[in-house]
Amino acid sequence: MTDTATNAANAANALRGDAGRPPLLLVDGASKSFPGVKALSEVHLELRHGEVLALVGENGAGKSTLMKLLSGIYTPDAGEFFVNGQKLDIQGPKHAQELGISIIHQEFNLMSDLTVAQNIYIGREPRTGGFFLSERELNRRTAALFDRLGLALDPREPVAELTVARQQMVEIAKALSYNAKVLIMDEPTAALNDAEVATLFDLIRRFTTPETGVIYISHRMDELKQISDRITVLRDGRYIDTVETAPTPVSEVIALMVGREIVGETRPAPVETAPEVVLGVSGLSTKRLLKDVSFEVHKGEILGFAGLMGAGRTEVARAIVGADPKDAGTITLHGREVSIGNPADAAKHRIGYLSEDRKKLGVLLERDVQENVVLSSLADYVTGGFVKSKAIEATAKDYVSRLSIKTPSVRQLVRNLSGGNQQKVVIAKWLAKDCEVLIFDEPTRGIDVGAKDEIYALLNALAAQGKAIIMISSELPEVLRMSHRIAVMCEGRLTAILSNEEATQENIMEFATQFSAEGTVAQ
Amino acid sequence: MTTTQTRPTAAPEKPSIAGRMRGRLQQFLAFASLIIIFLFFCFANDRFLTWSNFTGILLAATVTGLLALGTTFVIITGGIDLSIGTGMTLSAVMTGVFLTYWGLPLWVGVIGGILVGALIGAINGFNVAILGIPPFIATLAMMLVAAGLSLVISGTAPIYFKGTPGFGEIATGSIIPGIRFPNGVLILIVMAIVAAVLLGKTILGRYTFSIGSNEEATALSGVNVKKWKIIIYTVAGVFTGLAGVVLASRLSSAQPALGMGYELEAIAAVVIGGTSLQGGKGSIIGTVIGALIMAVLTNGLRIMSIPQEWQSVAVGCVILLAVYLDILRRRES
Amino acid sequence: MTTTQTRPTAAPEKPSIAGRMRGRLQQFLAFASLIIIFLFFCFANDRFLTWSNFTGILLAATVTGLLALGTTFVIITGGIDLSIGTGMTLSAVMTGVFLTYWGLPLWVGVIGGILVGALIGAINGFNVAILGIPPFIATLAMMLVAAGLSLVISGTAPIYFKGTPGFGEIATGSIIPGIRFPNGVLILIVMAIVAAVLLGKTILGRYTFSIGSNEEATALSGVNVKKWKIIIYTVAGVFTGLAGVVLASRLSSAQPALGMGYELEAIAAVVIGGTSLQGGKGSIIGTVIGALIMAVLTNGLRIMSIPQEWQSVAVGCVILLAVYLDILRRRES
Amino acid sequence: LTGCSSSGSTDGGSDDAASGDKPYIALVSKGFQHQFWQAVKAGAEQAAEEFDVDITFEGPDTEADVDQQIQQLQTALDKEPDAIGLAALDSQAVDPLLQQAQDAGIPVIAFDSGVDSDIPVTTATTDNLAAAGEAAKQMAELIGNEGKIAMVVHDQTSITGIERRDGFVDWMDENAPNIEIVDIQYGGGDQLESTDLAKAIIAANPDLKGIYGSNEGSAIGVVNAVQELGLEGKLTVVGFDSGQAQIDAITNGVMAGAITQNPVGIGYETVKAAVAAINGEKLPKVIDTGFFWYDKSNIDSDEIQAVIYE
Ligand SMILES: Nc1ncnc2c1ncn2[C@@H]1O[C@H](COP(=O)(O)OP(=O)(O)OP(=O)(O)O)[C@@H](O)[C@H]1O
Ligand SMILES: Nc1ncnc2c1ncn2[C@@H]1O[C@H](COP(=O)(O)OP(=O)(O)OP(=O)(O)O)[C@@H](O)[C@H]1O
Ligand SMILES: O[C@@H]1[C@@H](O)[C@H](O)OC[C@H]1O
Ligand SMILES: [Mg+2]
Ligand SMILES: [Mg+2]
Repeated sequence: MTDTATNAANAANALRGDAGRPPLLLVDGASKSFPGVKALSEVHLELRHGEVLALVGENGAGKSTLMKLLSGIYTPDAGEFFVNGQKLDIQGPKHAQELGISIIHQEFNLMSDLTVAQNIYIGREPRTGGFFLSERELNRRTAALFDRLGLALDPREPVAELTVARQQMVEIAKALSYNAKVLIMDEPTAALNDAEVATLFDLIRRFTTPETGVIYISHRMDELKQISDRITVLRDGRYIDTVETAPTPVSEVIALMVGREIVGETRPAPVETAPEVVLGVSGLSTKRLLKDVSFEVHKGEILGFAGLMGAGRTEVARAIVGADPKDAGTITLHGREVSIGNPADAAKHRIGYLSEDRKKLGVLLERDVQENVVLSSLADYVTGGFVKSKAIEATAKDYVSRLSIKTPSVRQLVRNLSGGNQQKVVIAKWLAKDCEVLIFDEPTRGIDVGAKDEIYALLNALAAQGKAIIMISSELPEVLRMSHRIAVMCEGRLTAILSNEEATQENIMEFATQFSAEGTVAQ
Repeated sequence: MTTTQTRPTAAPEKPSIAGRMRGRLQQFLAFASLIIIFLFFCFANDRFLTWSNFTGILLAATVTGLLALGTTFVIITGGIDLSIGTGMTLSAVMTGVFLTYWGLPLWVGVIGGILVGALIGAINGFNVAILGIPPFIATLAMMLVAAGLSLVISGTAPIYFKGTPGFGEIATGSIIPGIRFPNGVLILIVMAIVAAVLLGKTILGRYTFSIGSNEEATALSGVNVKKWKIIIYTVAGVFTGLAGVVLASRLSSAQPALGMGYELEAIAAVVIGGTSLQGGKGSIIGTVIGALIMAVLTNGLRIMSIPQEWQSVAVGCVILLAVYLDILRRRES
Repeated sequence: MTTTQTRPTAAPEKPSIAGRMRGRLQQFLAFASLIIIFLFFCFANDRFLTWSNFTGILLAATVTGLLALGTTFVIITGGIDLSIGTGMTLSAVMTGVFLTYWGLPLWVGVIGGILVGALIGAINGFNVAILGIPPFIATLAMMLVAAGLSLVISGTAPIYFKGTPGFGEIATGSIIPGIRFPNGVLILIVMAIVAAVLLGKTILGRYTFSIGSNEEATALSGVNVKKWKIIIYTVAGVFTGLAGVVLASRLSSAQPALGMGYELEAIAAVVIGGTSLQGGKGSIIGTVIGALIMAVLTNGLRIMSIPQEWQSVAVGCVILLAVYLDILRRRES
Repeated sequence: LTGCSSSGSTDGGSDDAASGDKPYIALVSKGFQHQFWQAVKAGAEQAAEEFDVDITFEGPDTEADVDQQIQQLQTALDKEPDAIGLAALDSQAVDPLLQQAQDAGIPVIAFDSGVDSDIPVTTATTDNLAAAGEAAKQMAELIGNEGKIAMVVHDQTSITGIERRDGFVDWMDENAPNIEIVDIQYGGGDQLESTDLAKAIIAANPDLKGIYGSNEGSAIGVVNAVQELGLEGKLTVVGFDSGQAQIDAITNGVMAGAITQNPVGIGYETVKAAVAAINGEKLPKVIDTGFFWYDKSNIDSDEIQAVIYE
């Protein structure tokens, strides 16, 4: 099914579509180059009426670029677009919206100083007299929209105060509010946990009518089965194949993506961890949320942190490294109490924190790859105040190849990397620094299956070297696969620490919802 | 609105009132800085709290205040406008040309002067939005051009409004019967209300915040960012033009060499009022308070006959203190 | 280090050379603006291209140039320094105090003057980094305080360096034997090289860019952002202090009323040189070119006896044009 | 810090003034940062001491700041002084406030340059047009009544700048047909800017014979330019005002000579006249404080030493 014959057949059928009706959306021979990078070459894509088409591919395969062509952000070097057989000449983002194409971008595009409602209806705000805003009507409309979508968000809350996951829900609500024909979702679930994902899928199903269609981009293979009808695979900017989801095993999709076999998920051989406690946290509380959080991380251990959105996992991490003020509690290293007032203190004690918010708190978008890679460890590359640029370049190149970071050079600006590759750069930054305690907050966000395996291998290697690792993740399978023990949080409290053998998705969920029902999603 | 149970952290109703209260309180506290300074001078010198000095302070705040109002919009978009000082001068000079050389009727001349300000703003907007020149450079260039043109057009000499008797009334006359309340201050109050409505209640204000908050995202949402930027700079220009008219009226003349330095004072008022130079955040009431803080401070130090060389030291320190207190307060909340 | 096969897509070697070439070219083109202006004046007036006028232009660029070099660091962090103009004056005045009132040896006095600049910078850094005051406000306050203190300390009178004969040589003497090449220009050249090395080759430079690019991310990466900000503002202060010494040397006196307005000129030079006020981007060579563009422009217009009022119009237009061409060029590439 | 050091008396300040034990005279000048104004202030303080009155002395930052001066005058009026001394930047702009002073019965003494109004009871002033004419006359003599000269003027809009330019130019036009003024440029009285400005003028006109600087900062700028270019003795420099640098330049021959006003006298006469006005005495319409040409030959004379300041 994966041979070129099928390919050709698909392409030939494309314009005609099913049952003689032209497809909802057809991309024909789209190409796009950036300086030094051929992001897309002659890509075909066909979205049928009423279907959810998954678009998969490794980091940097060209998925986001293709979607940006469709949403009018980039102009293609070559290629044509058709909606219902009608050729499109997309002028810009606004024009794309008017043509019925709505998109949720991989990176957030929110105005953080505006409220939720103001964000959703930006450019379409209800007015009186053409010029005056009707704030009441705006909030009413937003509330109605949330009602319809089953989301529990406050229309009047400033977006700056939302967590990443809630911001994602705002993006989703915004895209759905356009009543588009074609809805594009670029990794909408990267920041969501299972419950939110379920709600999102519910929304998607309700959205897809015989007149509409969804293009769904994700690196979470398990989701594809649940939501998509067909799957289109890109590799290195080229169209590879489109398969029906139901009959195709996941391993085959992955093979199409990466061009090789990937070993499936296994639960970790629960390695013997040394009894030596490296990091001790006791009685940690913050004004906003945390109540009396205590736990220990051992030498060579990966401690997973599970919990619902807003449970406080990120806040624990931030409080440990001094990014947020602590109200009470002590941090010990090898049994000795340490005082950490800011992340620089933490770094001095060789505690590193990889943030969940890549764009805002992770990368230096306007600087190049090598500068980002050595940002935390720069002091190691300095003699007498002077930086050793050769050594820096060598290190950066090393990580580019170890993590398969797709970039034309270590001097490429990080802004020009694909989302997943940016994430790899952030990971490299912490791998490059010799930390004793590493806190990884959603480390595999937006990373493709193949690269995930590489990162898991690296984490295991770090643990084997004797480092103490905290891994916060909203993907339960990932937590189960990687952690020696799993800490579960709910509403700012630690509700359980389970060993890997006793942990199951079910009992984790039970501890994660100990105090209340679900968050953003109103059932 | 939803009938289902929600978690306590996401109660949609609550923060709206609490949030508003907090907003009020914040303004109240920024206001508090002003009150403290005001009270200090009241006790320090008994000449300070007289009706004449009080209206004098307000009148002193008028020109900078008007400039600051307009530039608040620009700053909230994340831009800056250095041309307001000399742009004001050019507007004043052109008002002089309209009224004195061309002999146009009073209101035509005044509106003409304001339109000159608007034109300056529109050109700034064009240079920033269409040509993509950084606001600092675009408006710095305009600052120099306007300064030069003011001298060229006026022949490097003041233009006097002798032939237009009513003109002086615009700033210093008093249309409120009974009390001596300068019209200039009334203009400031009215324009502050206009600016507050524009910023808070209209689509222009919404896009001002939106552009300052995330220009790219605003553009991606289909808002014509370039168009709105030009409009916003033009609005700022209208305030500049009006400031020029008021200044000319106060001085009964258009002084072509004046203006340089006013932009810094106006921008300072805006920033002291809590508007962020990073864009996305700001308020008109803050700007008014900022302008008043500056005016009260200057006046109070003069009334106390503090030696002039110490006055600027004192103003510097108080600005630092006022802003620092504001920061402390925000950290608390 | 790993033995696993890597994917073919990552070809890290190639563009590093191409990238460097492009960087060079970009600078060359910014340089081109300068060359065009320079050539224009060469043809427009035959008095322009003389050795004496050439060194005159360079010397005229020295004070602003030094200020601009220091402030480049601050601007790359995303900050701004308005205190450099009057801070320079205070450094000059204190140099006068050290040398004339206290009778300290020449080099001690000079270093003292530079340290005063550094102290001003350090206070700015403290106010920005530790107290969290926005750079615009913190340095505006310092601008006022320094202006006032210069007058207070000097007793509102110039301080003359009569007792220290060698002092005048610092700026206008010539240690290169044979040719008349003012020491002040040498100082500018040496300091430009120092600044370029600091920015390009040291950890300070790295963190300057990192902070300007994303301060929060830099802090979360374990960099002590507060400490580095203080250091960066202090470095800028060193340049301010040095500018004060050179200024005083040129005028053989510390003029306490001077300085206001120099900051805008210096910042303009930085921004014309391609450094972004948003932070994260900038170069020393750009700043030098920016300062030279300003100096050449002013000198050329004066040589041509363009009337003063038209000079500022011309400077404004040329700045706009130069920056616009720069933008066009970048869009091309 | 709360004391009032500008006051000529020991326990000055407006409170005392208000309480009425000593007459209070508010002086609003055109500036305060420059030496010239400090000398005026010194003269005023001397008179204050002598006549036992309180004074305050303030002025705007630059001579372009008409608005700032109006505010200072307004504040001075609000302090209800017994008399006001005013060096107006723009007569017409201050007119409404002068009216207000008159209505309140506060006598106004104009100083430095005249106020174009009937309200001031007297004016203690220099005739700038005549003073500049004298500078022109000296320049013409020094260069032998022919050749090219240039002017560095401190301001193109303020009255003193205009009068010291026009007085000079007019004299040349009328009396020296063989002297050509090739360039007039403005340096804001900023020494550094005036230096670079003068250098550019010299570069553009290699056959220049003389340069005139219209106030202290301008004149020093010209002197610096001549020194930096090593043209001492080759160019005739004529200055205005005094101050240490000009006195030195004249003594060592870089500058041929300069016009000085009598700033201390202006300050002194202003306060003296104010006291007289408070006491209801009659005053002449103009108190001419005079101006003097000084050069190497007479700089040490008592007459000159009395009017120049360091
Ligand atoms: N800047 C902020 N201002 C106000 N509330 C905040 C802020 N950041 C987080 N919160 C709140 O704190 C709570 C905990 O957030 P935190 O990010 O620690 O949760 P988490 O367990 O990491 O979950 P996730 O990252 O999936 O949202 C949430 O309820 C969130 O709304
Ligand atoms: N603006 C740009 N300038 C230069 N190169 C770019 C730019 N945008 C994307 N690229 C490059 O184009 C390629 C495709 O990127 P794209 O973002 O489409 O990947 P993706 O499939 O969405 O990956 P991910 O799963 O990591 O999000 C990458 O190699 C990327 O580095
Ligand atoms: O008359 C004054 C002049 O002598 C001084 O040098 O500058 C200011 C003038 O008003
Ligand atoms: Mg992508
Ligand atoms: Mg989190």
